[in-house]
Amino acid sequence: MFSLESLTTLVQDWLTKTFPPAVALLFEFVIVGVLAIALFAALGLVLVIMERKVAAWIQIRLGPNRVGPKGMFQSAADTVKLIMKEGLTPDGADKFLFNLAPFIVMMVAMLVLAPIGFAKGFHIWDINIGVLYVSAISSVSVIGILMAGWSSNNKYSLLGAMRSGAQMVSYELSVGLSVLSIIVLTGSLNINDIVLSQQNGWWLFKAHIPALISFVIFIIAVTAETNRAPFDLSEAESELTAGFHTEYSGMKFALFFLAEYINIFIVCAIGATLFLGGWMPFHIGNWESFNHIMDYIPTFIWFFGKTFFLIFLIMWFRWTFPRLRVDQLLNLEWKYLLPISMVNLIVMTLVAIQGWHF
Amino acid sequence: MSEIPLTNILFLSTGLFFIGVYGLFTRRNMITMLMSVELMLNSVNINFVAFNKYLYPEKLDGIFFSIFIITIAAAEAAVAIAIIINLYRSHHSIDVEDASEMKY
Amino acid sequence: MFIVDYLKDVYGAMKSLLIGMNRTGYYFTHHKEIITEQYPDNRDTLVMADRFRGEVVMAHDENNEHACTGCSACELACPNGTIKIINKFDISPEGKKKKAIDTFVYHLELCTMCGLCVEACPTAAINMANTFEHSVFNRGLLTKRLNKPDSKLKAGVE
Amino acid sequence: MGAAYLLVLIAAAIAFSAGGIAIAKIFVKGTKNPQKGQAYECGIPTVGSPWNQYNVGYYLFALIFLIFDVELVFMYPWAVVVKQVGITALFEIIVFFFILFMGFLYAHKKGALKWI
Amino acid sequence: MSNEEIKLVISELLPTASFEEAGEWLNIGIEAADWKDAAQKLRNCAAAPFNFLFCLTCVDWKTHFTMVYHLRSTTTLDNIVVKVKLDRTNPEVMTVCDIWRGAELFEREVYDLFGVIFLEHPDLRRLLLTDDWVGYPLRKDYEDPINMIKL
Amino acid sequence: MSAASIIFYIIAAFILATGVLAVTTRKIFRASIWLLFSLIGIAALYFWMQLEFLAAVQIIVYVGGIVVLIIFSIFLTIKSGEEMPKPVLTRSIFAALAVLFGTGFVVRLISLYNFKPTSTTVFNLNVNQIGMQMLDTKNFGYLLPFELISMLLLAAMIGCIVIAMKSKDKDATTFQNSIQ
Amino acid sequence: MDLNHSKALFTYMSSTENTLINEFPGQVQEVPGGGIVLTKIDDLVNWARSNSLWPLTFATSCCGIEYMAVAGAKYDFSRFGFEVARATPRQADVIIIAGTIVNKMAPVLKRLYDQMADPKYVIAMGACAISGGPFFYNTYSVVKGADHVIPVDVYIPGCPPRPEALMHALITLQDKIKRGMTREQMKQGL
Amino acid sequence: MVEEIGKTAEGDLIINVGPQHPATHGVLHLVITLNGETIKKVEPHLGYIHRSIEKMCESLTYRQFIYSTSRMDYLSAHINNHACALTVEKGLGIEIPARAQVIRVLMDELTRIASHELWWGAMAMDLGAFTPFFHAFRERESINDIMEETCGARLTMNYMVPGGVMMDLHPNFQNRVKTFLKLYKLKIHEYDELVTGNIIFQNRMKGVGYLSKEAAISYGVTGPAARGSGVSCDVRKLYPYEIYHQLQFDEILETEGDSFARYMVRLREMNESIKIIEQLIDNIPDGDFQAKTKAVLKLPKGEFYQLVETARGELGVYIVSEGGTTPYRIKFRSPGFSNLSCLDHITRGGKIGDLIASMGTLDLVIPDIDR
Ligand code: SF4
Ligand code: SF4
Ligand code: SF4
Repeated sequence: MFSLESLTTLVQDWLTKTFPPAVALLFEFVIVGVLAIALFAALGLVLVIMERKVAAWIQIRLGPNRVGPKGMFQSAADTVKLIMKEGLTPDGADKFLFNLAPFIVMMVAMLVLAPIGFAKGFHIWDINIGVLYVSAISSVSVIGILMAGWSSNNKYSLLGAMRSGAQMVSYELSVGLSVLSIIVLTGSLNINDIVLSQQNGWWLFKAHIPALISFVIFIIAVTAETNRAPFDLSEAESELTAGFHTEYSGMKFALFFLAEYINIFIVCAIGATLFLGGWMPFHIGNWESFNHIMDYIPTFIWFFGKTFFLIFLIMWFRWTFPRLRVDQLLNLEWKYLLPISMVNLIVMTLVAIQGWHF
Repeated sequence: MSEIPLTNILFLSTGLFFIGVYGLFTRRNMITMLMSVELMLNSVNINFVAFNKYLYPEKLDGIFFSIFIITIAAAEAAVAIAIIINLYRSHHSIDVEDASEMKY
Repeated sequence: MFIVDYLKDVYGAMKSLLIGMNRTGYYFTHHKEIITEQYPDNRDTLVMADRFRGEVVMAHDENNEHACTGCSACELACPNGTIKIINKFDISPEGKKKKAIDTFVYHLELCTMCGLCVEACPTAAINMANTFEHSVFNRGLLTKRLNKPDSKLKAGVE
Repeated sequence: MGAAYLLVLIAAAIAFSAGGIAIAKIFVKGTKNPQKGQAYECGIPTVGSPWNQYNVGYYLFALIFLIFDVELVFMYPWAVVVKQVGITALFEIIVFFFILFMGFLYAHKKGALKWI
Repeated sequence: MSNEEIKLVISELLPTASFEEAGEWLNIGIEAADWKDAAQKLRNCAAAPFNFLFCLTCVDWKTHFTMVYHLRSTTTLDNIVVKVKLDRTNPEVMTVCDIWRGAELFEREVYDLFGVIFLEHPDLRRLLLTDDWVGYPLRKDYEDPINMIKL
Repeated sequence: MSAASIIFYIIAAFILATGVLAVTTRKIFRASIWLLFSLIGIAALYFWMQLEFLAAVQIIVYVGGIVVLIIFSIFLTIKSGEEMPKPVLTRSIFAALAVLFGTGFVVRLISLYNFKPTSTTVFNLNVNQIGMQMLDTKNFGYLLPFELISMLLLAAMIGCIVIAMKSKDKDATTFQNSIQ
Repeated sequence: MDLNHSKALFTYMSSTENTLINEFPGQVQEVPGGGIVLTKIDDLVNWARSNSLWPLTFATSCCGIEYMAVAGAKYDFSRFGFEVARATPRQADVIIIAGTIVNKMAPVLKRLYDQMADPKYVIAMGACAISGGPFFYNTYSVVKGADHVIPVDVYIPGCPPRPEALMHALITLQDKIKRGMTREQMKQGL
Repeated sequence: MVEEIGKTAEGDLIINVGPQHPATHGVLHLVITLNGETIKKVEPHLGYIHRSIEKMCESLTYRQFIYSTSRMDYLSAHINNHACALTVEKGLGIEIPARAQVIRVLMDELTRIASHELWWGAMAMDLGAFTPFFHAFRERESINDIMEETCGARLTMNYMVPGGVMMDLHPNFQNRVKTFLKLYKLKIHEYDELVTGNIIFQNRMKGVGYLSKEAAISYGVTGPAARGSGVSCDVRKLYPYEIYHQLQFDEILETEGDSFARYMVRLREMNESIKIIEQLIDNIPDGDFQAKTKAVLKLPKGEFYQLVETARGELGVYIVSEGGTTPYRIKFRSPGFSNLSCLDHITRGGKIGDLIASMGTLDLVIPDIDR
């Protein structure tokens, strides 16, 4: 299987050989930091343009096509503009928290990257509670939003922030339960283990209908958790103008904007890992020859391919559905998602114990 | 990590505990008092975990206790907040001193 | 049965959502449905409707002659004072004084493109052109003079 | 020690955000006017402060979901060992869920999960 | 019903009303003092309950104001026009917004543009113009040299 | 000093500093944010001790749940923009003295006591162990507490609903009246 | 044309600072010794700004419909990257005054403009926004041109202007921004 | 403003929605008193686009004033112009040629479809679905093209003049309309797929913004908003003008009275308009498109009132003439004004989201309300 492991070990070896351990470690850290920032920037640029193109095509129009070849530099232009735009702080705001909030959101987005396996043997920190870690850290971002909403001293922001607080706390449950239904099968929280357990097929296919149900629930719930339409109540444009980031401008707004996309990427990466086998190529049982052909495609392409597919799915939702109302949003959670995923988890447990999956 | 002796961690938890105590003494607002209590609970948690880790590394009881404490803290916070809100609705204040004059 | 109803609910909801996604998915994949006209690139091929009212112009022929007699009918017909006719008195070769147009002031910034002036003009001196690229950076440039400098009244127009 | 990477990531996040904000601070000089700092509310001066006591309709939801959240935490260790423990684990979770469900039904019956 | 029939019905209902044939609909003149009472009666008229106030306006006749109420009965589809003459110096009339709820905004508009005071109106404020506006622009003698550029 | 111990001191300082701020700041929303940081610091401490599971639980429950709830209750009950009244001076002095005395006492006690590990096995926490022990009914099994906890949470939930709904009904009716 | 301020507007304007003529906002400050690098960066910044003009959703009347048509599929100003219409002025770059501005609205418009973060641009779309247009004469409540309230960069005559006309205006504005022109330079330059 | 703070109970939040707000489609300013997210009171503040059209018309001649009415309810500009032209004709007592009548009706119905289409897109956008907006504009643009070709403008046509229409139909007109009908038939089912059938949409609309029949009458609500409550109020049926009495079409009535009923009325009304157009498009009589009128029109002394059905409801034009060339007093009874007055009634006790949904189904055009 093609992997980036050799590359990382190569770099590591070279570093440890040429420098004293402390310096080598420092270099490693620097490399990790730079890579993370680069990934952030790249993801921001790609996802924004992707969203706009998807939206445009669905809406029978062309979308950005004049800045750079086929409009590919559109998001770059936006970024530079946002950086070079004045960052306002309202007079009435709690200045400290107002300026802190984007950092919190950003840090959360960055921290969640740690355990994700981008390719075979290519992750920042192979933490043994990977999935739990992700859901734990991502629950911090609600604080960033509450902070932003409250400190802006703006009614729209506050309303938006509180909506998002209630929403994120409650949808964490369904995310958790649907994640659990895969954990039950793999018996490990480690992301690498989860990927390896899909050696002979992805869980989505291996575990029949329960997996499909939990996949659907997962997608719905993460869409809600990332505050994406049709659950974008915290920034519902037609109700609260821009929700919790009404008062943000320039780079601080860009950070929220970016963090939203990074969060989408992360939840989709987790979804891809759990249900679609992460970087694992498409394998079918013991069809050795088929599996070999699949192995020729590099693992990171598999990973990004799956992740982007899920991201596309979420974008597709956004440009298709109307927005829910706040109470309906919470009703959906407790009336449908929660009971279904509870029952589904029990079924899944049965499947796991009886070994009914492939 | 081994260079940090257990006592240092205990100092930390002591400090945190007394910060909580200070808050509990000086604050009159129920929510802030609740916050102080959370701090104290956390310092206890640190103790449990640290003792478990340093003194009884083959067991897990300290971890379990701290998990239970976290759970109970959550339940306590939920009930406390429900009470506070209820109190606010009837008295329009969440000041303990106002609440102590409550007539039953 | 409660459970059956519940499941039916879920099924119906999922179905309606999938129908919607099918529709948008169709458009996402069928780019021939895109109806965008790329304006600045299609300028050469862009055909305006011939009746489109873009601005009031006064037709001048190759001799720099127009048909406006300066009768002010358009000024009166215009609902919002867009047109100001400033007249002068020409001395005709026979020595008679004759009213003629000096300046036809046209405030493009006020004009509502209603076409009443064109309707009112007895000599069809003015008409609506279908140009539309008028944007400017200075509001003063929008006040126009429609009769070209040194233009004359066409012979035979009364 | 993997946790050090977390610090690296935090540092990267701070560098990234602070860098961006700093550029605008240094290079862009905004105009000042008294309106600019006021809260935006559709172009109308705001009435009253948002930092006021305010009825949150959904605190009860948050309350209930917090408790569910805590229960969820217990299920992670459970989920990991399901396969090893076997059928007892299934009974465990059924009992667990049953208790949860009781609370759930109670809340539903009381109308706590209905919007005010 | 034809205008004649409505006239019969209404003259029975409101003996003091005067009638006038102008335009296609029956015009009824009512004294300002009687108006509230008459409105109530028209609203509850058995033959044709005039339950739909579709237009309410005022005309400045330089000597006096006339309030014009266009009423319709949604059961018989008859329209009538009620005119109430008001003093120009002190235009006051009872509100009818408790009879036809839609009148509330209409009356505020008339107050705003003509300065007619509607007694007992729950919320008589300017509707269209700013609160500190001086004068009532739809009066014929309204002069505003700053805002109005005369053609 | 190794990197690990430096990190420990940083974390400890962070926890204590934000803790102090949480109990002294007079803006209540900020107090809750400081509390949040303090709790995150404790989670970081758990990470540092390589108790990842516990750290995650700490974050999920405290940050994702309790602090959000506290913030909500702040919105509900307090004019969050106002500063809280200064504590009475005598009382704060008294409290500070008591706290200093208590801290000193305990710190001395701790430093005098010599803690000895009972065994030399390297402590290593993994979720598997926790799960096994949690579902164990034999020696040192936590099955009963586990079920009890769920009962406790059920009780808490019902309690919350009973308490909170009582006032809500009243509210709802007054609101109904007000719109009629 | 005589410029008449309405009373309400006048009091409003005199109560706040008159920002009608101010420095070109969002200017990149001169750094001594910047030289060629700085001009390149300047170019980059101007390029970015011109290609990412996010409009404020501000439409008061009929012209707003044509503005919507430009947003619509047939004309689609997203091709230029303008489709990110922001509802809050903090994040918007250009305010397209699509419709009549009346005296009651003028303070609102002014406040919205003031609340926008620099750099910001203004497009007056339609006769009403330029001069009061159809409501210039004999009306008591219409502001005779939005430039009495806020400075305007581009004027588009028409009632309403065609969608293409708005696009033409946006392109010319883009062009000027790309060349790094200030508002005053634009006024003189054409 | 100050007393407003005093009036509200503790815990209430006063929020301004508008004048610059994406959901108000213009410059409506609503002051909402919220308790939590529940609406306790909605108070509309108007006048942010009050352009004094009524005063202005007093100084315009009867030929001139029509243009300003297309700026009132700009989405049904033709119908507004039509109403004015009819009133003037009523005053003058002219008979309009049959061809002009048919052209007018055709234009009216096309405008109605265009207006409803825009409303449909905007409505969906209010609820957070952006795509329908673009799809609605596809059909709307083709109507706009037809308009532009014949009338010379896309939005504010000023095509109706006293005595008929300004210009004859463009030779392409019939073909264009037929192409449009084909396109419409092809695409109309997508409206159901994308929006009407969508479960989220239905949940947001059903049972929201309830307006009873009595309340609708009392508030003076007309048009589709009232027909959604079962009030029969289609002027085309009740007080037919032009050739409407000869045409086959139904008055759409729904009885639920909620937002969804109002939504369905509009959707079904589009089909009725299509029906009318189909009846007329092949039967446009030959003849004059304009009756001969004098150059300067003078209405006799008297009062003239004409009702028409715009896309939003009943538009009344009330002209008081003193016999001069300009009206003495002119009053537009705009449908939006009355429809707006019930906003507080139908949204009380709902959520902010409901307010948006209910307001959307009232289909307010603010310049129509403010004039
Ligand atoms: S088109 Fe209309 S507004 Fe323009 S000049 Fe002619 S009459 Fe006046
Ligand atoms: S353009 Fe026509 S109407 Fe106007 S002044 Fe000249 S001749 Fe007369
Ligand atoms: S310029 Fe014309 S179309 Fe534009 S807002 Fe004014 S009246 Fe309406």
